[in-house]
Amino acid sequence: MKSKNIMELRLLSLSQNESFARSVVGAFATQLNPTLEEISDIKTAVSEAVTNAIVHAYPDTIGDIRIVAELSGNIIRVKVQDFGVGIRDIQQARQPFFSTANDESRSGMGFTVMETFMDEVIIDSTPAKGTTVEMKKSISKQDY
Amino acid sequence: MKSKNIMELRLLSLSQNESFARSVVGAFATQLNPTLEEISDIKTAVSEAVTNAIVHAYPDTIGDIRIVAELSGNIIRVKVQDFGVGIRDIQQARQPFFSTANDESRSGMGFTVMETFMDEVIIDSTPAKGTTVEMKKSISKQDY
Amino acid sequence: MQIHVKHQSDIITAYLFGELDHHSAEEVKTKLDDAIRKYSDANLVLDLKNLSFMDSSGLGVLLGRYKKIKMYGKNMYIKNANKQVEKVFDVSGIYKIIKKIK
Amino acid sequence: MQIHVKHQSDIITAYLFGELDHHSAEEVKTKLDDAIRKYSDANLVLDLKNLSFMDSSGLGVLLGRYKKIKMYGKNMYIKNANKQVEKVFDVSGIYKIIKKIK
Ligand SMILES: Nc1ncnc2c1ncn2[C@@H]1O[C@H](COP(=O)(O)OP(=O)(O)O)[C@@H](O)[C@H]1O
Ligand SMILES: Nc1ncnc2c1ncn2[C@@H]1O[C@H](COP(=O)(O)OP(=O)(O)O)[C@@H](O)[C@H]1O
Repeated sequence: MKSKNIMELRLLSLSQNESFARSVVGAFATQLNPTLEEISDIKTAVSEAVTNAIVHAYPDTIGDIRIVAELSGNIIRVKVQDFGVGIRDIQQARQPFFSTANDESRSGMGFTVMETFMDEVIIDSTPAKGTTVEMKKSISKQDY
Repeated sequence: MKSKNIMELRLLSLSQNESFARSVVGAFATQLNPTLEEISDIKTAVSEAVTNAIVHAYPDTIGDIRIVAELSGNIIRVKVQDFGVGIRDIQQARQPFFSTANDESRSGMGFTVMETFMDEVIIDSTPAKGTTVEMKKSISKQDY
Repeated sequence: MQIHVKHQSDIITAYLFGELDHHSAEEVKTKLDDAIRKYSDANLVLDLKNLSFMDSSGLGVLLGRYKKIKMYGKNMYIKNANKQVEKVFDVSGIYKIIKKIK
Repeated sequence: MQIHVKHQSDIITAYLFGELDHHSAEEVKTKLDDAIRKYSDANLVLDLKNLSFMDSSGLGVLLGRYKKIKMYGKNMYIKNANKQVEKVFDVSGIYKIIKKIK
């Protein structure tokens, strides 16, 4: 297994990029030889973070989204960063079913899904500056 | 069809990133609704340009590769940029079967494949600064 | 995202194909609402066998359809979710509200 | 990249699975050379039915194997290339050197 690798992806906050973003991180993660379920977990978590940037960070504009993924040993770290409105109360935002959006597809379960599917989720946000979500997951070592 | 989209990917010049790079550009190109053959053409051309950056631009080091893909109307533009050794004689480099590498897998057909599979290939290079390969392809308009 | 609707006696089955995320949510919502309005005397079964991916955007869409159907005095059921989709359902506890059938 | 080799009378058939690019080239080269050395009295057929992708790195690898086999006084053939792989072969004119069979 290759020991270290890192990539950076910059996207626009267009909804058609949601599936693209999760595919890219999923494809990069395959270098760690994860199980299909681990790949699905990572793709789902990335989908949530990227959708949040598209829906919440840039409600009325098209902005930049930056994704950095790092492979090290059997660990993948994914950072999803936006430069949008930011989150005022992070504790509240993390609550299951809490959502500020009136869009029906926002269930308020985004952060809960990220926390369930990844080992660690760190949120760093400054109002009017933007939000960074850092996620980490260990991949099981598979034998051949 | 969405009118415009652009993405940027930064990678290390590791050979395991060759398949990742072509998958990413292929996945992005699907937003133009291309045929399977058009996707294959784009992936093949990207594979050639990225492999060149890995093999030739950084022969003894690991360097950065920057890929920018832009969708506009039914046209995809892909730029593959490195900051490596550069090309002294671009005319010569474009010749079929010309290669400076003694690696057996270098057939000297990389640029010829890019030119055949894409509509336009522009090479810009400065010795000791790096190389940029810009490729363009029109996607056939398909009806539903 | 494709949806095929099959109507049989007092049941409509909607087969979802593809990926249900925020991008495709609006389309899924519209298509399911059309079916619910057209067959307002039928129960709705969502067959997710061919839904390859869903994130939390899907939860909101499904709960919204459930509420609408309940207003017509009918019920909604979920069937054949794959492992990834099932995991998102499990996190949300949606099966306490919408029943899973075989 | 996987290669399965089948030996039958005076023909070895090597089935290539996966993607042949610069990254996998070295492994393909080594595995084919092992087969060529082991069955040096046989002709080699490369069955590419399950080769999903190949770029120009593959041309160099195949031409190198062809030269090696010729030194043993034997021949090499290509079979079942998919559309993408075929297109790379066509650009290079490799079929003027290595024969395609059905
Ligand atoms: N990138 C972001 N920028 C600004 N606000 C965000 C961002 N991500 C999340 N939020 C806030 O946190 C809340 C909870 O997020 P989440 O749990 O993903 O649920 P949902 O997206 O369904 O609302 C959102 O409603 C929003 O107010
Ligand atoms: N990114 C690059 N940086 C430096 N040199 C390059 C680059 N791309 C191509 N070249 C030069 O151009 C030559 C021809 O390239 P190409 O047609 O792709 O064939 P091959 O890669 O098989 O040698 C290479 O052998 C190399 O000398």
